[in-house]
Amino acid sequence: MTDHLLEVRNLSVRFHTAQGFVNAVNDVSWHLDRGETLAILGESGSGKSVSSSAIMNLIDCPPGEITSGEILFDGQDLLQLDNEARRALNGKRIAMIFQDPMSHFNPVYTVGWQIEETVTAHGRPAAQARARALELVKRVGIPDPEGALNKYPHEFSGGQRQRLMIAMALALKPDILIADEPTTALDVTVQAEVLTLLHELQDETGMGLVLITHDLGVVADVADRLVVMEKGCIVETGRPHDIYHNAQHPYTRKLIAAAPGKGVMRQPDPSAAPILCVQGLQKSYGTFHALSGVTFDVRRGETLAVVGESGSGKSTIARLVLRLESSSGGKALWKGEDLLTKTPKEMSKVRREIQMVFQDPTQSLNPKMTVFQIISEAWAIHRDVLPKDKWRARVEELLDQVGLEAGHAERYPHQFSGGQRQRIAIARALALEPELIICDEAVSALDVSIQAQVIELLGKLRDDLGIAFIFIAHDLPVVRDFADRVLVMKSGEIVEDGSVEQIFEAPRKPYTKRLLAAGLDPDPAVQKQRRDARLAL
Amino acid sequence: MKTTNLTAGLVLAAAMVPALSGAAFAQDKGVTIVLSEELDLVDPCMATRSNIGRVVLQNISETLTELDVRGDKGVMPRLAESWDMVDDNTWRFNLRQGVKFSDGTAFDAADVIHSFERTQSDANTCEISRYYEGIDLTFTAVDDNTLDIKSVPAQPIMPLLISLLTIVPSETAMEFTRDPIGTGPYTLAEWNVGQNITLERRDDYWGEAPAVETATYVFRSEPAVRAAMVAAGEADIAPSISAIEASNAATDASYPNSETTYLRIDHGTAPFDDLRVRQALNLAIDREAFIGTILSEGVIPAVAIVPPSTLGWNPDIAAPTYDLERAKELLAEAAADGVPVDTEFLVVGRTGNFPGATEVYEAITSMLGDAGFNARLQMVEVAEHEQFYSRPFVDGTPYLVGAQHDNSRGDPVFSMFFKYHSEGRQSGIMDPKLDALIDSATAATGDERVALWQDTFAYLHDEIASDGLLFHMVGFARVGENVNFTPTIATNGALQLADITFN
Amino acid sequence: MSEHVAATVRPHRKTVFGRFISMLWADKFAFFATTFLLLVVLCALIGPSLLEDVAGKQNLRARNAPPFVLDRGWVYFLGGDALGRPLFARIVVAAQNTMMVAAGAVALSITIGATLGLIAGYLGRWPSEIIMRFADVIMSFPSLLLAVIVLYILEPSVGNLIIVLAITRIPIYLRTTRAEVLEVRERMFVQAAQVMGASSGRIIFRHILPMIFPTLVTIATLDFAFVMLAESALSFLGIGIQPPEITWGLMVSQGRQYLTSAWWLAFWPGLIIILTTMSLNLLSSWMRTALDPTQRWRLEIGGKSND
Amino acid sequence: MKNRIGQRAISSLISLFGLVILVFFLSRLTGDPSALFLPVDASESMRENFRELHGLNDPLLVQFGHYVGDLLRGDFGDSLRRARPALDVVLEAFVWTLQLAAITMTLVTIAAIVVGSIAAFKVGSLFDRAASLLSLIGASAPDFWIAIVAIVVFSLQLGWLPTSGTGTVWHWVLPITILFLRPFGLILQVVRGSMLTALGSAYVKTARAKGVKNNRLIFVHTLRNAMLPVITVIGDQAAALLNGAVIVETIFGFPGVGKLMIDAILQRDFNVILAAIMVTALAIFIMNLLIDLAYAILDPRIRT
Repeated sequence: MTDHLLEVRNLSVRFHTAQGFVNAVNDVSWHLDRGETLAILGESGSGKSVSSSAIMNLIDCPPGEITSGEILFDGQDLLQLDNEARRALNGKRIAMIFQDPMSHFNPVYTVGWQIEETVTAHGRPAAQARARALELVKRVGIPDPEGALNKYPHEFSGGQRQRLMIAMALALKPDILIADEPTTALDVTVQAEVLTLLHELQDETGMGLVLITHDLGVVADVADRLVVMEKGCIVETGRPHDIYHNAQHPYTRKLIAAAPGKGVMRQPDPSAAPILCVQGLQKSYGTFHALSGVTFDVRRGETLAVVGESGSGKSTIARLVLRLESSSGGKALWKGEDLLTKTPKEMSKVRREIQMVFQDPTQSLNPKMTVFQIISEAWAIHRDVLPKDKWRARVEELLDQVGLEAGHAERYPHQFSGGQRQRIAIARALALEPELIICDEAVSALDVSIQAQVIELLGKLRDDLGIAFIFIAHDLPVVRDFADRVLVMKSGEIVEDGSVEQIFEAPRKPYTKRLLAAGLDPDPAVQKQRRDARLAL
Repeated sequence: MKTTNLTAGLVLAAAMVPALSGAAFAQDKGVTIVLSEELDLVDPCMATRSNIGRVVLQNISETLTELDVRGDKGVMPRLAESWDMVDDNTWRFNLRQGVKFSDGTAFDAADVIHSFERTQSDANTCEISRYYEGIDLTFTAVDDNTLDIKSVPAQPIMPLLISLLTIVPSETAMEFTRDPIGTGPYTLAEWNVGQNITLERRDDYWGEAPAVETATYVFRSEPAVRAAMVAAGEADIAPSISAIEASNAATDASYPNSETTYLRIDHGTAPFDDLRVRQALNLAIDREAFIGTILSEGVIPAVAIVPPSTLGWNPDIAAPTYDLERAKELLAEAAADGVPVDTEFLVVGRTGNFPGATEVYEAITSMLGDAGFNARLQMVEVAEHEQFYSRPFVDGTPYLVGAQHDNSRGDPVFSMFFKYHSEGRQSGIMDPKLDALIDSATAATGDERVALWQDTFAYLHDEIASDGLLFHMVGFARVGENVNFTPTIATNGALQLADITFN
Repeated sequence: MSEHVAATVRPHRKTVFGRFISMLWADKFAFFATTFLLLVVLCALIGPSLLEDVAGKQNLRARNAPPFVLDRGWVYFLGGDALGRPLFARIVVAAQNTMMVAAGAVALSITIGATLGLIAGYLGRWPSEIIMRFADVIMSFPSLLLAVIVLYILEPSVGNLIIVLAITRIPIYLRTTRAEVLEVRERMFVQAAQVMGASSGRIIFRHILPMIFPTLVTIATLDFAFVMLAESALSFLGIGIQPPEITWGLMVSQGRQYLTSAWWLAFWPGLIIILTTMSLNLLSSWMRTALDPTQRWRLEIGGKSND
Repeated sequence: MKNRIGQRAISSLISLFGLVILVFFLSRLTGDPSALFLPVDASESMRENFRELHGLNDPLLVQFGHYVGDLLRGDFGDSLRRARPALDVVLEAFVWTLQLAAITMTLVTIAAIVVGSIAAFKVGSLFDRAASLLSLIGASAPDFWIAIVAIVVFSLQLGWLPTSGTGTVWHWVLPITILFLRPFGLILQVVRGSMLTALGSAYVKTARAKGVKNNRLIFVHTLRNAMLPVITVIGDQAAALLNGAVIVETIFGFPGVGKLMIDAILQRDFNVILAAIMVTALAIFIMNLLIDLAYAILDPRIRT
């Protein structure tokens, strides 16, 4: 036997699905020692979360089934224990936090109640639970801890919720904390803070931390050891630094290569004529100003990136320009004509020239329509663009252009992967041969390797077809690789704008600097410097 | 979870309180009577309406005279001890002395006069007044205990007419009362609207004290439930249950309920303006087939619209025998003369008019079809039925109205005008000869009256085939084993608690 | 999931119908429910033409003939009614009216309700307000009064009964449709269509309606049962369908007075109503599972194990 | 919240007024009440008197004007048949209906939640199957049929319960049981479905990771969330019961508003119909407010 704190040995789990059995993880083994941080890296579908779900007894059987292996904790095989014994370990000895703290908190109970429950569920008295909850909420840095205990999850910001989730998990000082994508939905600055907090807490308690992530930057920031997974199998293990510089497996190399933010920065072409001039654009909801007087131009064939944290108003710009919402003031001149005052009929004509690609292709494609129907709908709406007998050929051409096969036209969206779906959405946007495409977080829901491919595709379209882009994103490295110019937004205002090079190399405003400093670098050595620099900031 | 349970328990307990406090059980010497229809009023001047009469008539409110329904003594004294005819137009009634109303006031001629005036008042819609419609009546108090009633035209059956007038004290207001005061052996003790009505026996009743001390009336519209209640001992008397339920010889008895079912024919519309068609209609209905099947054994094929116990009923008239061939022949003859016998017409029946009504009309419709009529059944609810039944008649498709008529008053006069006179509201006949017959019979007395009514019935039935007469109906009562009660022809409209005794 | 998945999706794809059958077979209750319903539909379609005469033929000698006696022929297997008409034949013939009333009322109410709901959900505040107040009025309008009014002014026929029952059910579809539209119209793919310049009509019929259709169908299945029961309740109160028309509800209502003497008069039609409504309920709960991608695996696994 | 109550009250008032107009005029299309109140052989002058007495001779619009005028003074008019204020008649009956509805819905809610939650937790089990099937049978049977069979079996054959009427607690058992069946079947299905969804949600995973026990998981964590869609259905069902359980009331001789309503409709007692509609509509309005309140209590996200 070993003296590891936790050891997963030869674990295999499969699931029943309509297509038969799918092996989620295959013969997976890894271990965790006290005080250590183990990162499990993988893209969606790699099975990186399955082993931890097995540890927590969270796999529903059926449809899941553990076909082999053991999970040793404290010398016991967890898989041999009965449910009650495992329940007694959960929360007390092994705790877990999740990606989306909003949905993982019970929305109808106060956070105080939920933190206390961890304590009382394991037989401690209620009074002790209250004191402990207060102590924890203070520790994770929530302002007004007493008041916070009586608030509900929806009354906190995303970062605060994740801190509270951590507080809840650590209530009984567990030996192991499993964190499943704990920072994925958070803004960069908040992500950095949460990771720092986890790090500190680990130092204080000496717990073992399993960190499940798809982000090399996160790995670089906190991991002691790294396990890389692909398609349910472990392809590589080792120290992050070693792996980053000397990856053995092609998949790992591909992942590292796909990490954005390394390319050559583009230079804007000042000679191009502006096609969209936004002047003093405003939007308020009651007394809240989502957008307070934003002015900028987009030039022909240019990519303008709009960056900022959530709530900065960057998506509002897209929605206002495309008339998905009505504006509260200002102008948006498209080739000299104000889009905001056009009648629906006039607007319908302009819509051909401006298209949009949405964040989540799962949601932006109608699940009841085939790919052919989705793409050709544009011509069904604008009858004069293309005669019906040419639709088929053009759809196939477009599919080819975005890297899909002609045979895909008769399939439904759910039969595609996330990256393929986004390609379909892009093909749809191209169908009307627009001059401007607005991408609202178009790549942020995609895995890194897919993200890189989609960005490459967009870049190719820009170069081949001369399409201008408004590229709304919160992920700075992607912007760095793709944009010509950047607008930095905060609280509904433009803080800074300039060429990519100027923003990334010589930011003028402190906010921009903070934003840049919070970004994680996939190289552990670089990231360590960055972290030190940020803490000094 | 605990709090949820507790709250639920509290809600439950709170809701149960009124239920518990409402408990009422029949005591000794008490009876519970389950009726089919709730009372909406208890005013004595509405006592001719059967659901009200069953509770009020002769129990709370009495009349001057009373028709003997158990024997054949005719009109008997009640609050009047005796009467005689002073002249053709005037009757003198000698009132019973020492009678007190339940509020303690004494009964005298002024009360009778007030009672009559009350029925005639415009301030209410007393139903009794319809029996005095078209008659000019003058009530005069000769003294406290003697009353003269003068009528124009003469009313040979004045003692019978006056048996319908319920007596209230002269203090009673003109509008409907909810606290009826009467001279009867019982007073209204409690009225829980929707649930029950309780009558209590009076100690100062002028006559013999009845055996029943309290009577509780409850109301259930479902016949099966009424029968079940007596069987389960929850009620003592269910005056009306369905024939199907009446299977227990020990408790269930049938009685002629004074109802007569018939198909009203509009003699004015084709094809029923032809006598042969009307005769064919009667021949085509196999009345015997219904007896003991859909309808109970006790029903009698009707030859008149009033039951056999009525004055002037003609024993010589025979119900038409079922003769399908003859019916077809008659129709063929009529058709040959150009009568449009194949015109489609409706058989309009009223849902729930009597137990098995739908089946009866379904069967009749199919029998008519067999004879070559083009009949279509249409079952309607009460308000619609009224549209078809009363003048002005509905235009469009010709129709027959299946209806049930109740006359337990002992004289045809209460039926004939309305059903057969040219001006009668439900009459489908315009026949001067018939009008004359009805008028003269109405004015006649004694044997002459009997003879004239008999002639009228013979004319109606044999000569003009006035209606599709069907059956004199029977009702079924279930009486619990603790009590003794024999239903009579009057039970439909009155249920004297004094007739009930205990075993 | 990575790019290769699409290629491996369902290598031997079954036809839609085949998948449907195997998912149905996976839930035995739903399978038998569907079989039973098909039988009922068959009765409704061809029953009257086969047995109408037998069902209407009175035979007082076979009055209340007990069931399970074959002396009078197979149509009397379930016994005879109060006029001696064979119950079996009557049940088969009554299926047509019963189904027509239920299907008619459901179809009418779903059409009107969904249309109004789409308008209320998609168009602005005012049409929505007016339509919702209209729904409130219908909701609190006593259905019995409605029945009396319609059947009095018009006349008690299958068509008019359909109108009465349909009106009372409109708000259900209206409210559901509106709520769903309010949700669906915020979905990304609707905005995507807007960005392309799609008209309101196109968005409603191509994008929104197909999304809410499964919900409406599920409700309609349940409502079908409800309408059948409501129709029988109206018959009980004497304001529904009237003889000589027959429906199962009317048969139960007419047979109830014989419950103690000839139970079979009300029992068989009652049983058929129960079986039909239950089948619809089972089918509807199966549909809830089958139409929900997150629950569907339950049926698909079941289907597999029976392959 | 206050604002919402106000808005609701106004829109309910508009609906109610629309309802009154509709019922007032439509019901008057269904025939002359004098024909029903007076015996068939009553004379024309009696009818005339009756119509005059109840103002039925005026033009419809004048009648409506009088009605609304009286209504604004709080006078709902008199019942044509009972010679009493229509409102009194309705309120008397409504007390019974309210009790019946309250008890039934309380029992239904408790039973449906407990059984539905357990069925959802053990989805596909024998318990789940049996609960669904039995509740479906109960919900699918015509209620008048069950009612009469129940009387025959439990009152006549077994003698356990009184056949009908009011009086003791036992009198309530059969009517409530019959009324119980349909909403129970329906709400059970909704609870089950809603619980299934809730059991699959992320916070349940969190609770399991915290080591929360199963009972607590079902009844504390999941149920409160799952209740939100259930409450709407409970509201709809309760509204139906508040409108009166015509059939059960008719068979069991229960003096509730359903029986009153059908009688008033068949007798064309217009004032009673209108008063009954307004009283039940008000009750349903109050109940909807309570449901809003319940929403706010159950779900803190709605409160703001």
